[in-house]
Amino acid sequence: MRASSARLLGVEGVTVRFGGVTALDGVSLDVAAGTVHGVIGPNGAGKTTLFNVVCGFVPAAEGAVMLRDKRLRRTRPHDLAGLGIARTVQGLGLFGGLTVLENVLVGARGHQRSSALGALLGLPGSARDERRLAERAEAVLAELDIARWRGALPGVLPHGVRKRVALARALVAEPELLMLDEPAAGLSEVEIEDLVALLRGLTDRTSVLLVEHHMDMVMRVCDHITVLDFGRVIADGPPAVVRADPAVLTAYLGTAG
Amino acid sequence: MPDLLTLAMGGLTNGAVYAALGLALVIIFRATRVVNFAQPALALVCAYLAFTVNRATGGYWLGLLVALVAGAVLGALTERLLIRPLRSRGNELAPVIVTLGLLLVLQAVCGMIWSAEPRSFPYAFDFRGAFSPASVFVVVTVVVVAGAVLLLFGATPLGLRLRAAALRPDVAGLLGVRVGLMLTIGWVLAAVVGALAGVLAAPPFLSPTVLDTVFVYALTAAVIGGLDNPVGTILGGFVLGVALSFVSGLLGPELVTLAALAVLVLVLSLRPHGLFGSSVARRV
Amino acid sequence: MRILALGVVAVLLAGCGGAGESGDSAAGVRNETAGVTDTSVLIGTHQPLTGPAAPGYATISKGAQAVYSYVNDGGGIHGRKIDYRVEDDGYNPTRTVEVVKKLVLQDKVFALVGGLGTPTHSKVVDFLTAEGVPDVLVSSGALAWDDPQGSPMTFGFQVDYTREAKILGTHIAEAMPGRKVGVLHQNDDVGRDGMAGLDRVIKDAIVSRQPYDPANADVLPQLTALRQSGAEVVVCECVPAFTALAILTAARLGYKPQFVVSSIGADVTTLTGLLADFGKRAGAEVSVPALLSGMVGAGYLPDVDSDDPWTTLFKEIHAKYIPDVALTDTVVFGMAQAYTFAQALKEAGRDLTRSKLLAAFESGKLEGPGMTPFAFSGESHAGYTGAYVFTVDSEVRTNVVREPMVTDRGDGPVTPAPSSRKTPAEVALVG
Amino acid sequence: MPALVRHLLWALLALVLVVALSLVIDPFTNVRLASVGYYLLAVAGLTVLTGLTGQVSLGHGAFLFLGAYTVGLLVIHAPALPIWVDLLAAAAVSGIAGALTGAAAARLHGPYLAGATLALAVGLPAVTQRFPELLGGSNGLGFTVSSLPPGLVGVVPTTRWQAWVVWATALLALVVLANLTTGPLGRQMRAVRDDEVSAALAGVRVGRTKVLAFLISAVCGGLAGGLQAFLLGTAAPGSFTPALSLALLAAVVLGGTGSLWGALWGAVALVYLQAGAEEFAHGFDLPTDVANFLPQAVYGVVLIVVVLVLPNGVHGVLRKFSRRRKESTV
Repeated sequence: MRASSARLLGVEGVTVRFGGVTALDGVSLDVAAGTVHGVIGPNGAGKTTLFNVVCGFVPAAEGAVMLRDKRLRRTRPHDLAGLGIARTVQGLGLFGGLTVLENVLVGARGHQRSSALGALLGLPGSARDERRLAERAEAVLAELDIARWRGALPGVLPHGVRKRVALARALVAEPELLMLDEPAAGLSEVEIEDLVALLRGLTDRTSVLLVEHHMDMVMRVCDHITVLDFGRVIADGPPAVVRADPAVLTAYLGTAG
Repeated sequence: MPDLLTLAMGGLTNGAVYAALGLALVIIFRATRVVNFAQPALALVCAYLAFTVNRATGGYWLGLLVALVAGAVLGALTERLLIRPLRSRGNELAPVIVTLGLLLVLQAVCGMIWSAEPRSFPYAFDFRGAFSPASVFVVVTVVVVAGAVLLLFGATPLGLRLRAAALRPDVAGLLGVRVGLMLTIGWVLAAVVGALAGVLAAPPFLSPTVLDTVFVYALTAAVIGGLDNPVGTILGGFVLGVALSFVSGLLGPELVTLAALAVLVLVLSLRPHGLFGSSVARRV
Repeated sequence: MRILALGVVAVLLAGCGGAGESGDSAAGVRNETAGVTDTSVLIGTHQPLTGPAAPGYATISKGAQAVYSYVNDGGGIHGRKIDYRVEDDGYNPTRTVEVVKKLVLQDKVFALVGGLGTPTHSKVVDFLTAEGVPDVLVSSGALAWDDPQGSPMTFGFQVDYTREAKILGTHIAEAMPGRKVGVLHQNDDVGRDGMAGLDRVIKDAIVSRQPYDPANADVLPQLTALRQSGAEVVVCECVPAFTALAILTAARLGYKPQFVVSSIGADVTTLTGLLADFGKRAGAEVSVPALLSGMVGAGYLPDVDSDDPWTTLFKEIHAKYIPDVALTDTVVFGMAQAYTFAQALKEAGRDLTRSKLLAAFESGKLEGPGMTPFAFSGESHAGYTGAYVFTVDSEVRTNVVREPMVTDRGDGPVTPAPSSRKTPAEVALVG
Repeated sequence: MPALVRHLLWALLALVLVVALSLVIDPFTNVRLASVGYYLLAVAGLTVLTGLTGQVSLGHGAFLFLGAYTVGLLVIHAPALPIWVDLLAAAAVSGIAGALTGAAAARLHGPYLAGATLALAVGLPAVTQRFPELLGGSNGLGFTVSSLPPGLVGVVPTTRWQAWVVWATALLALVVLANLTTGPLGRQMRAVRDDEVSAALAGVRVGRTKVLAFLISAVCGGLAGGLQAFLLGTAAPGSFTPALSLALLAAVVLGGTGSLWGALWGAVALVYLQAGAEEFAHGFDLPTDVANFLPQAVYGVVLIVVVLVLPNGVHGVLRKFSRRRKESTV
């Protein structure tokens, strides 16, 4: 187990209500830098809502979200990249009219230095910038082993490759915090093995916060797990601890059964 | 002091026509997410047929009936021949351009058959007086038809299937709803309402371009009211009709189109989906 | 290749003088006989055959074509058949410029005859002047065509809106003294120039001026305002469809003013056609005789109802060439215009040149279908100089109540027109 | 080769071709050639907005209106200014209007945007009625633009010179558009078109991108309108009807949405389809009413057929064809 040093992300007593329904009820969790942190829980436990609060899409009625020691308020989606947060979404949200390489290049947007005017006039600085971004994107494509698809449109690719494209688009931004919404959903066992290895290899550059149903995968990949049920944290700790927690078992059996 | 009552009544009559044509737009938009730019031309063809029947028989009602039947046929043909092939395309622009093309073709056909000269088109009843029987007929007809359409959608099994086919075609199909048929019925319904609007809008003079401005205001009404909300559109039509009549009478007729633009900008900057439109929450 | 390089360099440098400063119109050698052969002469026009202005105007060129066919079947003018090319501009000035450039530069017409509309035609006058193309008998009553210095190629046709309004105003002042007058006018030069004429004569009597926009067919607000102003006389400076709309809307309001309609909107045949259906359904009170009787109108061409020898000729031509088109004042307009042009061609002589055509117009010898003389001379390019005033009786027949009058567009008096006119036999174009 | 150099070379080559073409055609065909030039610019601008960014505008004619009136007013009231200053002013005025429109429209989607822009196309030209003294009311403005450099008077016919100026301006603007479509901005615009939320998550400022697209396409529209005024010497409300806006959008789709080559085919169609259909209609001995309305009917039928049969427009067909040829030669 890696020494979990500084806290990267802190969720402090967050409560979210939709009308009369309390989706999150005083949820707190800490994501340490350089770790993989999993959020699990039965359907409707509030996992996606938690993600949306962190991203600032859903306002918290109470509590705060801290990134390092800065409080996040009213983040607009496009500010996330600037804060060092990258996120994948459940539907993947790939750009259907863009090639794989272009999809990834859009993710590198935050590292673009030249201005819009420069791009319009085709100034040399802009062209250099574009080459630099392309190199960076190619490197990520190679790392995820999808470089051979660079010219293809996402619509024609197998699901597994598409998930990697979405991951590449998030990674190319070189985020401090990578938020993955069900990264294993729809993958084969072999692909999940690859994914686990890949995620473990990322912890030297980024922290990962993921929401996942696939229990086995979560247990193997995560350094730390938070369990939600009915909008409340019912367990929190390393995989071994969480696995042994009777409350977790009850929650899963109760709702599953 | 201008005669506000006369202006209001005149505006209400115009607004009823905007509301009816707007309702036709909304029915199709709800069913197929297509704004039917050919709507004024479909209505125009129907109005010209009514005109021809009127001339031949000297009556009004047979002409109206012919127009409504023609509307149904045209609506079905348009959906089957032009819109259905685009359903799987997933391209927002394709139906816009196809319906625009149809608009041009049908308007041209009307010009070829009936020439560009204006033709007199009778009112259903005596048109004289601030509350003339003809005006009352227009307003009442539109309100009744709008009510019937709402009732059809809201309280009948057919309406339920229409809504299901429009909102969740995949699920509706699994549950045994004939989605294709439902979409055709939606177009037929809309085209019949549109034909009615055309016949109501035609008096006193019919010419190939007569419904163009009516369509612009009908679309404005639908956008103001919310394109997927029939009640909002009908209210939008009436409000717009009265407002524009006041603008024309109090400020000058050249400001009417600018006023429509101003109203639209104001409403949409406050409510991007119209006053009563629902903004479908975007999936994250 | 050298020219190519020159062109590229010139474009790239593109250093040039002020865009609005005149001077570069490279006056090429004028082609005096463009479009003319021994057996034919090619002329062109721009007309709104489609689009918003097509209703009401699309039949003008049909009437003109009928006259040209009649002339051609009679052997043409000096042995030349008239080839009449009609271009549709949809009343869109951009397209007017395009189609006129096509007629001049590509088709190489000898002259432009009867180009229709003020917003449209005003955009090609300078071009036609620069190219030296005769631009005759413009179908618009605007004042701009009468500018022999600035636009020496251009000649008007119909009586201008100001002259006509002066005559109508005089009639109102004399026949309806002391009555309050309201004006319903189109919001362009038709209305503006017309009101200028009214103001010269009956300014003090006018109690309300209501503009209408031709794109907006709802004139209820305007008629409501006129009624409220207490106007007992409503002068309509309108096109026929809006005259009819005004009359119907007044009936709708139960408002019964004396309508006085300028010539462009006083086409009784067209109005009858437009209003015919309402009486059939809603009773005698809104029948055509009830709606139109008493209406005062102006005209400068022989009335379709009259037994004028020109009307007789036009009826013959109509029956032979365009029997399926209703014979309205609009068709007669096109016929009279075409006849006038053919007459000018004849006057220009066998050795036809553009200069000779212009000279024929300025000669002052053109006299014809119109009820008043043309102003044409070296100093004036204005068309008809006056109009007559008629009323509509209870059988929807027109009766002249004021014989043709002439005036100028300034402060000059309104005087009776000379009573003699050439008959078709005297002009003797054919046979 | 850097994109900028490549695009400039293409533009230069195109200009040489246009100049060469202009030397062999008659004066009126030169007018048509110039018309294709300004329509190309307008359609290319609209394809950035509608094709790349996915914002359907039914009111693009409003920007042509602004450009034409700007040039008209400057020619009349500031005759000493050279034409390129007038054109820059036209671009600036319509650019500002485009940015405002874009800001107002950034939250609108699909038919709401379509309705609002259609109202713009209908409403804006009515301003001329409000200020008849300045803007000429419904008659609009008529003027003659003289731009021929003194050295070329009598050497180069006016219409040929006009074709050169129009195309030089249009091609210069197209170089910028080509930089845009092939560069990061174009990529971000297409990303916004495909999925706004994902684009935002990737750091793309969605609202700003949409406004920028509106601004750029409005500048192109304004320049096109200014060039039209330069070419034809007219600016009148009757020229900028909703029919113009709809025709521009139709041209975008006819040519092939989102492609600058498609814009060229669309512009050619705008100019020649109408003209060709008219020749065709009057070539037969048809009843007058039929002949008058035949061009409009033909145009409508072409639109329908192209959308139904060629989903990617004319450019899509050509690309497929050239790709197939390339493959068969390999």
